[in-house]
Amino acid sequence: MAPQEFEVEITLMNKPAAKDPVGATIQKDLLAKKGYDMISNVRSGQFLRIHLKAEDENEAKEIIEKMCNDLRIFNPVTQNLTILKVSKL
Amino acid sequence: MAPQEFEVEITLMNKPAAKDPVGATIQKDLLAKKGYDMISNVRSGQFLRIHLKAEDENEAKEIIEKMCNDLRIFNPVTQNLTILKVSKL
Amino acid sequence: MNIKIAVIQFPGANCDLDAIHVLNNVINVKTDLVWHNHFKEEKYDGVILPGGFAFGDYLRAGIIAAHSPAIEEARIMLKDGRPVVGICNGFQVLTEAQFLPGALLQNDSLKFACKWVNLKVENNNTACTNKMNLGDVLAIPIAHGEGRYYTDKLKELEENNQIVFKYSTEEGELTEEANPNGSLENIAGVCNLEQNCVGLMPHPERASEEIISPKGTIHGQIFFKSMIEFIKRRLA
Amino acid sequence: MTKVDINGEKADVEMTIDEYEKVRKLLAREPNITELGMFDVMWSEHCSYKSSRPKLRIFEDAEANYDYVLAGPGQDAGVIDIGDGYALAFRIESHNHPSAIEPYHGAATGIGGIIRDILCMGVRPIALLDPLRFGTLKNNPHSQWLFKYVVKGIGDYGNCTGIPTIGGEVEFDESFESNCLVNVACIGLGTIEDFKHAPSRAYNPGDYVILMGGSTGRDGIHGVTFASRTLTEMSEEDRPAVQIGDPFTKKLIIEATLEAIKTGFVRGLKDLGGGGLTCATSELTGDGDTGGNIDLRKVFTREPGMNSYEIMLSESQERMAFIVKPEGLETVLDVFRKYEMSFAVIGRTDDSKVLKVFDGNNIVVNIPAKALSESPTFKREEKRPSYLDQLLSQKTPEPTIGLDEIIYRLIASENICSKEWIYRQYDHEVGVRSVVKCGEGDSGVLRIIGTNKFIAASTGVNSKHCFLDPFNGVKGGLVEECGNIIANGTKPMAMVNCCNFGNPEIPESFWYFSKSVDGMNEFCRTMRIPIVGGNVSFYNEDEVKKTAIKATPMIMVVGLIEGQDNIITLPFKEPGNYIFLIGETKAELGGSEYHSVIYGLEGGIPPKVEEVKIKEIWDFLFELYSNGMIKANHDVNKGGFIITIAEMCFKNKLGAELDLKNCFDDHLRDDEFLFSESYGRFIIETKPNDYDKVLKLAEKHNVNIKKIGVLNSTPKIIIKGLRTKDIYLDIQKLRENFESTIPNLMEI
Ligand SMILES: Nc1ncnc2c1ncn2[C@@H]1O[C@H](COP(=O)(O)OP(=O)(O)O)[C@@H](O)[C@H]1O
Ligand SMILES: [Mg+2]
Repeated sequence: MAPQEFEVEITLMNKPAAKDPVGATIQKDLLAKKGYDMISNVRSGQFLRIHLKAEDENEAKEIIEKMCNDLRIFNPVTQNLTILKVSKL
Repeated sequence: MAPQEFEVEITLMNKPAAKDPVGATIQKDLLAKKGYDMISNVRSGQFLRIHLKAEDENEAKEIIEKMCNDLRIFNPVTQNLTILKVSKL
Repeated sequence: MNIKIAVIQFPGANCDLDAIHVLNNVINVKTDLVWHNHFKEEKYDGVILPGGFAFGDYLRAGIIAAHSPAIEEARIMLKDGRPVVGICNGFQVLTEAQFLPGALLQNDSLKFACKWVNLKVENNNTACTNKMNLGDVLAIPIAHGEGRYYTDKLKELEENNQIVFKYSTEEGELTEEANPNGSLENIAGVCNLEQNCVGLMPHPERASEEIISPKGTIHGQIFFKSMIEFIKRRLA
Repeated sequence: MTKVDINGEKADVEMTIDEYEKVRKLLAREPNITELGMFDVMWSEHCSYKSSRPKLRIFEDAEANYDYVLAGPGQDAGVIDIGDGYALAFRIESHNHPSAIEPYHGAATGIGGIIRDILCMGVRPIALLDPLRFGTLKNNPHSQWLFKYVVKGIGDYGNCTGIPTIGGEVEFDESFESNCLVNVACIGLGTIEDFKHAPSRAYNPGDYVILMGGSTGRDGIHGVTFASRTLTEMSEEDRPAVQIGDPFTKKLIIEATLEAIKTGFVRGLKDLGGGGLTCATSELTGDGDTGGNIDLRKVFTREPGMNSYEIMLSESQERMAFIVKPEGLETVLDVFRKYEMSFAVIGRTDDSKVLKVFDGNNIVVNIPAKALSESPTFKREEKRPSYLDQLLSQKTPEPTIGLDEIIYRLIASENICSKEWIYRQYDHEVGVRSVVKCGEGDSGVLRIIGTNKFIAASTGVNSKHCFLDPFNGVKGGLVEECGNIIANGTKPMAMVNCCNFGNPEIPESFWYFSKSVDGMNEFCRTMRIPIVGGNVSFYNEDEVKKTAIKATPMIMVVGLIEGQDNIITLPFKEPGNYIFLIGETKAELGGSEYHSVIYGLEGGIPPKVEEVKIKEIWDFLFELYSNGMIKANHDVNKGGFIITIAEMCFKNKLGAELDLKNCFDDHLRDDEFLFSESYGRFIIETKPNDYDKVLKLAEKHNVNIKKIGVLNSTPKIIIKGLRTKDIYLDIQKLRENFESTIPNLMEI
């Protein structure tokens, strides 16, 4: 089968047990003060949208995971990598 | 109905004219590393995962939209905001 | 004349004391450090939003501070023509508060940059440049990670003469090498239409005393003296 | 790791069985789990210095022996009186293990920690320094990754808190490849009154105990026991021991703390670092000879369901403990409210000499306040490594390439080249105090606004020299760091150190520590430099290669000077002026950059230090200064004195013509003379008409000095009078080599 074009969306976020000062500050100093007190929690992270060629969805995922490790785009010591979505273009 | 807990995920990404140095740097790093020529494009952005109480999904979405506009969570000069997902917890 | 200036202390501001030092001890104008929630405009002839990392610059530099009550007070000053000045982080706050056009994005290099640069004066009519000459080149340091100026209304800014400073060489040339962060058109500082609101990324308070200036220049003083001059003219 | 059985519950602790027995004896009963955890942490190597304490006792008591020392070793930071009512606090610490696995947050929280140490002396942190060690960068993505993110972590944290990073040092060497070193130093300035208001003791019964700052989470439990082990012993679960830094909250803590102290109602202050609440409460009450009641239900936690063990041992960042006079409680709390800082009044002190911790109505800890600091000590064995003899006997090969080519390569080597890539990322000017900025001189010089005083600081040590000879190597580090501040005209006032070594249970590793401490002690006593603080980091080992890092007893020296005109700077000033080399050059190429860059050798005879000679040179320099005879000064170190001269030429675009005939001993080869790293030497610039006076004063001080050349305005360094042929160096090329190395490696 010829490789196809995929779009993969991933997030890199601090592990749940770790602090997220960015999210906490947005919630406390912005949202809560401006009356958005129905909002109970904000966590922040990095988002990447990547286009690539792969045989199938699985391969696309694998390449992205490998790339993030290889380029040290994230550090498993403090962060989780989540693949939000893999879609064929 | 009692309010329920929702999770909303949003991304903030630079408009093309405002450039995306993070994505561009990852791409440049990929070029220097061998074996990643299947990756054609990388875009980066900010990611926020927000927990809030609302009556229903629609209200949850409305609150978030209003908040993003009111508080300028995104800078319209340089960024696009996307609500990726609204889900009940 | 009893001129009084306020330097706003946002949580996370860190050049506030530096600005206070220069205004009180070098320029010799009475200046108060005011906590952002306590600021009342009516006591002051001008306000400076200093450098630093207001609210950690979390989410985006300047955005959370732009929602501070101090900004509403400053808006009153803006409207009646008193000088409202933003240095570095203060500039970011002023753009996020939409007092000034454009936005400040992450440096092209993705790195924080602390160094002395040269600024060419592009508009000498503003609240902070009236004692300068067009084309003057000032030696003033930068220290920021998000200082890349961007606007989708460049033409408008040019036509309205809202570009105040551009990064240049020592000789005043606007080269790419002279641009430390990838700013559009080398823009380092802008003003509003009325020219009483000025924002810039470089730090004039770090360039106002010979002793801490590598070449002994004190170009930062002209910036603050212009501000005082502007206030005097307004009050006269 | 020891397994213990407490009332049927099994627990793993780091402590030995003997230590466990000691705990039982101290309490006269079995400890419960929380108490055991507290002892375990407080008796860890990191908190208790159990291996190093016996050795560190040889340092003289700085507080007793120097009248200007206000706080010496044992306090959170050393403090000296610099006159005019001002006190200067400073300290250096390591954050090696966290940084080796998470360089960004590891380094950032290292900065966070050292800032807290200074803050809890009651003074404002005004400067940071960062001596670092990594594996070589070339062809090494791992080292590049560590280097890039350590620098970013330090920058982001220091920049955001508004504390300028005014200097540092870095070396790249294979031995640090998996275990990099991130040492961080902070300097604080305040009035002597401020300092007196903030003792790290709760000496008055009835005061309130307040916890202020960030919330307490499960992160970082056992961070200190982690620092007391080698890296591969860690399991995956240990890894969240790396904390996330929050410089914004830290900045607010700084401002809130300083404002609280100004109210006059604070009676004691302690930061929460290693050992968390356990360390803070036990040391406050233990050192204060009081006792206290603490209620853990009051502590604001980040996660639900945290038990007393977790709360007492959490090392969550950005927290401070305050001891506050009862009548001032509301005033102090109002300060915290202004800054919107979270706080909780978690208890009160009493005179029971017992630390009691409650979880609601249940008492969960009940131990004598001083017990936790009564850790046992170990007498470690030491043994000189057998490989040294062979290393020391290595000979310098005959050069097979031209001396000019060697110089071009040396100046481009990772250890000698410009470090601008680092300090551009640091805000080194915030605070408007920086008079001599990064890259402009040998040390960072700050003015004390409102006085005519200036302070200088410099940090570093030569790890390659210490590897071959720790005793002389550490002395050399002191000579160099003192030399750096002296080159700027300031007088050394005090030093702090950070001892980075391998596993102390290995006799060869402990030998390095022991010899370094001996060297430090001997030098400082002879030269009358008080040692006012230190930190020990053991277990720095490359587990894959089974080798320790090169011994790195990091030094930071702080100096003082009055009068702006007395500050000396590095760049050559004027064509026609003379260049002198001060100090004796010996064939000391062991551990030199020349050996390592050109021949890949680590061995040879490293430089020795003779205190008498060093003292004579320093006295001589200060006499030249007081006569206004020095126009520029730069100390000689890595790569030898030609490198020093090249660095001095760059800024004002000057050149130099050197004539070395009769300038060096007959038995020295050209390369030995040019590339020796003999300690204590300086290159100075003087006016031609001071020539006779300079030589006369040198004679008076018994100092070896040679006029070696003249400055000119052509962009060349010409070296004549060698035994081999003359050397012509192009300054532009030297400069390119000097400046491009790190950017080329880091900016692909
Ligand atoms: N890790 C670092 N952080 C900040 N500044 C550094 C660092 N390493 C070196 N520098 C700065 O670079 C300059 C040159 O350093 P170095 O080569 O160690 O000087 P010297 O050889 O005179 O001791 C100094 O200003 C020093 O403070
Ligand atoms: Mg030096």
